[in-house]
Amino acid sequence: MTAASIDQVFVNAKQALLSLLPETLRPGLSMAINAAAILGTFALLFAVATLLERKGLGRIQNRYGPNRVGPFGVLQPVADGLKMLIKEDILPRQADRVVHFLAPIALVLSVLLAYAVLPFGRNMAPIDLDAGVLYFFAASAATELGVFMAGWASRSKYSLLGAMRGIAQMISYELPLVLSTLGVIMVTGSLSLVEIAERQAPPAGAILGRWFVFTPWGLAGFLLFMTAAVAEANRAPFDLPEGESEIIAGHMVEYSGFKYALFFMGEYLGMFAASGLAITLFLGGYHAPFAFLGWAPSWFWFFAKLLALLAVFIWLRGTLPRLRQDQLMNFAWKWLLPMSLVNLVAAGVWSYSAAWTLPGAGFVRWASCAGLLILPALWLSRGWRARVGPRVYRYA
Amino acid sequence: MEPLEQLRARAEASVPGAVLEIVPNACPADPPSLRVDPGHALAVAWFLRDDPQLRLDYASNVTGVDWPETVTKEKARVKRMVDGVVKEFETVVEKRRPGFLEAVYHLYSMELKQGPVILRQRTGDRDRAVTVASLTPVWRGAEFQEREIYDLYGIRFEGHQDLRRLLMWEGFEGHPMRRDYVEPDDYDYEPTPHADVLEKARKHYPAPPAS
Amino acid sequence: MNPVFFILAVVTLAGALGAVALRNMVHCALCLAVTFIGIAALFLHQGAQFAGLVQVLVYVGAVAVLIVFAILLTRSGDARKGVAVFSRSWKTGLLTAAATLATLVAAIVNSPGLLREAPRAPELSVRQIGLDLMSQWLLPLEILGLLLTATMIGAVILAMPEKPSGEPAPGPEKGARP
Amino acid sequence: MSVPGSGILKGLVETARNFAGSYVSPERLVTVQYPEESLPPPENARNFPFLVYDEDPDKGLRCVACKICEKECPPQCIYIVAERDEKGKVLKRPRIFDIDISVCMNCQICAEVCPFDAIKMDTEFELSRYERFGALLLHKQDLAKSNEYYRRIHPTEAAEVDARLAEDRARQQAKAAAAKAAAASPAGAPAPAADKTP
Amino acid sequence: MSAAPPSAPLPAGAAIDRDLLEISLGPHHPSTHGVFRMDVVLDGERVVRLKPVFGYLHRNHEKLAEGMTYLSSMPFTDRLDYFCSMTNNWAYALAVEKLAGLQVPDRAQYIRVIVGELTRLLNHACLIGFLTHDMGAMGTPLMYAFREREKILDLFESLSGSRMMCNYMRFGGCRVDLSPAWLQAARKVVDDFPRFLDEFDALLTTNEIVMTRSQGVGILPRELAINASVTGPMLRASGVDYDLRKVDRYGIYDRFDFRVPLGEHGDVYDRIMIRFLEMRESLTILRQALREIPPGPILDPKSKLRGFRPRAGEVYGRIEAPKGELGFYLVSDGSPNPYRYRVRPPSLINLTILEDMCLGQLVADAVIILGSVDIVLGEVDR
Amino acid sequence: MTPLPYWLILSSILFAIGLAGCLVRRNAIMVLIGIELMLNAANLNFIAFWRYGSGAEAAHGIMFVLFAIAIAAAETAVGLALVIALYRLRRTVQVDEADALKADDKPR
Repeated sequence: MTAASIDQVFVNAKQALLSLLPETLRPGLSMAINAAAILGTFALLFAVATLLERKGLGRIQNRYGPNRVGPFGVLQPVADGLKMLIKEDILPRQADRVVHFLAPIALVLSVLLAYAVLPFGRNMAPIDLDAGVLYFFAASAATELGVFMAGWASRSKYSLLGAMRGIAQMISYELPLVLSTLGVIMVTGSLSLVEIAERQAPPAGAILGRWFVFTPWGLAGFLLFMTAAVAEANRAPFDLPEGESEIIAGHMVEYSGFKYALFFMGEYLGMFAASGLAITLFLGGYHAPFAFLGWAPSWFWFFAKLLALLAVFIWLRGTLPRLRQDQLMNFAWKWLLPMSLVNLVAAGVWSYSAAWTLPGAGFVRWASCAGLLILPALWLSRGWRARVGPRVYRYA
Repeated sequence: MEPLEQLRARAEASVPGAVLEIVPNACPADPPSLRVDPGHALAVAWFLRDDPQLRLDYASNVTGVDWPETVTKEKARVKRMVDGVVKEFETVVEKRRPGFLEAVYHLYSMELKQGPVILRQRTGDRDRAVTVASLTPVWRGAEFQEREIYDLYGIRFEGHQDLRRLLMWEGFEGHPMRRDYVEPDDYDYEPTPHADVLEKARKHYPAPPAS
Repeated sequence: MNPVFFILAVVTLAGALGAVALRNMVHCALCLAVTFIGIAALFLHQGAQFAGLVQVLVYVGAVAVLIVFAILLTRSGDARKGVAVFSRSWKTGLLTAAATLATLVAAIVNSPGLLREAPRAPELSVRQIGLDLMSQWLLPLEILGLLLTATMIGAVILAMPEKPSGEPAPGPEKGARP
Repeated sequence: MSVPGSGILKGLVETARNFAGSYVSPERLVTVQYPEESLPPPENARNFPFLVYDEDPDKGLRCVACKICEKECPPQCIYIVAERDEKGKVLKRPRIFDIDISVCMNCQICAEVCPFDAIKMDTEFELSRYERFGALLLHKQDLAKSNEYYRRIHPTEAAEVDARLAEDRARQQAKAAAAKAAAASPAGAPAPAADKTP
Repeated sequence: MSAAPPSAPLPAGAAIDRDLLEISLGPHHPSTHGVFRMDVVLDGERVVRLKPVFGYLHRNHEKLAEGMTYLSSMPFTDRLDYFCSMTNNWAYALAVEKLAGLQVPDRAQYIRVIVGELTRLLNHACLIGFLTHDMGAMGTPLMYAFREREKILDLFESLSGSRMMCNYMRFGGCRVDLSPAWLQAARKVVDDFPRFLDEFDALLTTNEIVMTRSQGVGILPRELAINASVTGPMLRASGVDYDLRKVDRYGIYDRFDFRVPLGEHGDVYDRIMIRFLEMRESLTILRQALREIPPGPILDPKSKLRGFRPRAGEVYGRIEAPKGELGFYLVSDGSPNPYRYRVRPPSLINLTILEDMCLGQLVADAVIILGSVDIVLGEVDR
Repeated sequence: MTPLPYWLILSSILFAIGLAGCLVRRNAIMVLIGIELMLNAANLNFIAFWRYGSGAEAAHGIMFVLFAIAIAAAETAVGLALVIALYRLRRTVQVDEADALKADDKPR
């Protein structure tokens, strides 16, 4: 088998399966296969991720993590899943039954829908939508409603507080999330994720791929995107809707058993989806980092990058405390949003200065772009820096 | 720190009408204490806190002590005329000390790093006249401790803005730290090998439970 | 009639009915979201992909959530027993709506010119829309931008507490260095 | 003022170091995988009390049923009834010696106050039982452990105790011998109460 | 227990008709450090009233102690602040020694200082861990603190036989003498500890999120701190120089060279940092003590285990426990049992001004303010 | 393919429902919901006419919808801000209770 055939093994398998069927059924079945593949892959990845997270957090905290079920604890997700399944499903007496039931479904569904446009490998985007990025944000916009439904329907003060926090946070971070992707869209001139990924292919003969993260605006955009994505996914340090130490589990406090597992799954799937988008937009999509590594299949690179970003998520969670609600809002509106707008300008400067041919133009281009980003960043944080800082203590 | 005698004199001078009594302490490790009548306690407390030489700004420990009524029998020699002759008799005299409750304040000064001055307030008896002055307006730190005394001893603190039970629950009857407090018979049987528990269970239930 | 259209129409109308008729306002808002999604799906069904996605993004992602937020903030989420949900003049309102509906339907049914075959579905790329927006529709776009800015400022001022000085200052400001 | 974000980066480096360190340095990963491995208890470790006997598990108990430990036990978990002979005279050994270790709080005060070195602290801690009541009430026969066992778990302490006891015994024997000698020379002197409880 | 309506009125400025939310944080709440309840009234997320409710762990330790001998109370003091049993023992022993006029030999004094400062180390490290856990740090600092605490507990176990319930001190000295091997192990722990502190430092003290969360939050002004009898690191974080180790010079603390760090702002960050710096000072004390510890007896020969009857009178003995001033007030009538036995628990009294610190802050702040007070419910409820 | 009148009737019904909701409910937020429904009905018409009309390549219909959506979002934001301001003032959002122009005719 050649490298190319391994690369396309899933695509070919699907084609082979489809060719067995009459022509009329093929589009529908193709969709079904795609959906099943996404569901299977990411449900498995969810299981793996919970294990990795617990193991990783354990090691960060100098613990072993789960190591009792199966060799090295690899069957822990199975045990967890079984536990979740056989746990009693508790419905508070005052709860709004229908909404309480629908909330986790709405959440998971809307997150799952977003996967439809992600290119997991070469020719492996379920739908190559012309407005892929727009679709992605549109599909994941409904998660807010899921969180609200859960928080409101439980009729608990804690969950209501969690829902309020969740909605406020998700609305606030949606804007920088979308705006930070605009730079890429501007430079590529396309909303199609497949096209964006293709634009970052390593050019023939070059060693390094042309990932957008290697440009100053791309790096800034990536960091801004990831920050906003962490907040959108309700992960530490922005896990206020859960706020374990303050409002216990926020909107999920009245959920148990499988519904709770669905929320968990929604959180992880959201995290994967955001990571997948970040990979496609900034980290070269399914392309290998170096041209000489191109022999490995494209989907391998996609999932390798996904796991790497997952590790970053876990790492952040293991390190950082949580922000407070007002600080979170201030950060989103007073720093992240202006910075993503500034980043748009930087991306513009970068793409217009591509035509410069003067000697040293490369350096000037870099410096101007970086300056355009760093100075506003410092300026925007001046108020915070005046208020907060390390202190010197005196002794009696 | 000035001597307690002098302190007492100054306090009495500055708070008209206050009568302070020095209560001796049998243990030489700690100084004797000042007893102040509840009527003037607050004024004396303000004086103790704000006097520039004392500055007792820190009420470290506030606690109650229960002194039930005691009857001590003492042998005494009594001279009596018997048949025109003075004779000495040995008799047993019963001394009755009425019971009272006491609130004890250990005061220190953080400003001048001195102390302690021990302030005591006594109630009239243990049933009805159980009110003393709250010193929480002077020392905020006494707030919870006075509540605790109220809870456990039943001393009422006049002037405390939030006098509720602290450790026991609302609706609890009695004051468990009093020396004559008897545990209510709300015994809940649990099979246990512990002998006194079994004994209690036997007393509590008409028929001893099978264990 | 296309079955897809039929299903979507039923979902949309059911959602709309729920949105205006249910007692519990949170249910109304959620039904409204269903309507929005249904309409977006109808847009997609018509081939207006971009408009459909924008519909979801703006209506479901923002408007529905805003409404939900407003319901929570004004504490009108719990339908209290005995409090009238419908206004005193509800009969008049219903009659007006019915009359409007009748007029519109009559007009539609009596317009035979509408019964025409749909042309071939147009191939309208996002790029095309973008270019149009930036050339032909530039002035409206700019005006819209201005309007949105004004709206944002207006909404912030409207929703701002009247006496910001009377409120307890939030933590960080209070803890500024002396 | 450092660059904003540097503190977060420093923290991230620290956790990364700990993450990697937990694989290489045993000092970081202090967890003991308990049922498979367990740390030996230190010599001073104390858990629940036991009764020391010499030679015979019943007759050789050092306990004389003086009830000092019963009185001093803070949670009152010791229950002693002294043995009596047929005439009702108290014998110096316990008929019943129960310790409810579900109540015992491992404070070692019984062992400390015992003037006869009869009660000592065990290091055994795997005492979970399936039955909640009764199973944790240990009786005299459960509590009796040999002096050899004591020497094994607390070697230093046991050596001290043995030396002290040996000394006591020697003194008593000397005393007894002296008394016997005294009794032998003048006639009719009563035997001194050599082993009266202090 | 039914939630009785708090009788205290709402603070001024909080109109009743505003949409207030009354929630009960606790008694089963992840960050109330035990069974502790805060009756909180929120306006949005802002605290407008907060009443601490406790007593869930009340076992009337004081009453129990009145019914048993002086020695029998010693193991119960372990259970007060179960993080710091050594200092609890010390405070009780100190009070009884004052009452009975016992002299503690030099070596025992050194041992007490060593175990006491080790206790301070583990308490402060764990508290910072718990506090950052309340901030949402997923327990990572807590686990690091527990890792170090484990080493100190190993020392305690090999010394006293128990890890947490040490029951180590006796009236007039200590129970067991420490061996050269123990001293060696203690030196190693003390020498390794700064590395952990540096780790903590890198992880927390300049972390932007920690600073943003804790600076300017829960400010306790100096005057209020004194007036409310706040003691310990919390008091010193408000800038009051009052450390009983310096003020009372109990034990042999006048022989050691150490400094008392003072805060300026009195906020949560200062409380974290004061504890950091106190740990460093404790290490210098420990180094000196481990270097200078003399040989000799560890128990006053006059001390009696059985039949201990101190003279009549009353004393108040206090020490600087890690959480603040821990005092024991004893009234003796000359019998084997104390007539009155009172614990002055620093945790409880430091809670007095919890509401003052939390008013106007967000609920997330209330949680970390509570964390920064450093309470242990075993001591609050007794 | 569904004929155009179906689309128009659908949008008419939607419009009528919205209008009814607007007129019948007391709560100001419900009035806003009704307005949203009417706006959506109009959008549906725009798309339908664009799809069935001539010159579908010109994308005018889509443009109308996009602008309408943007304006509707703005309208919602302002409307809800008004509702919240009203609620602050009167502690009610019932439109028939907020019938005076001055604030102080009712106790807060």
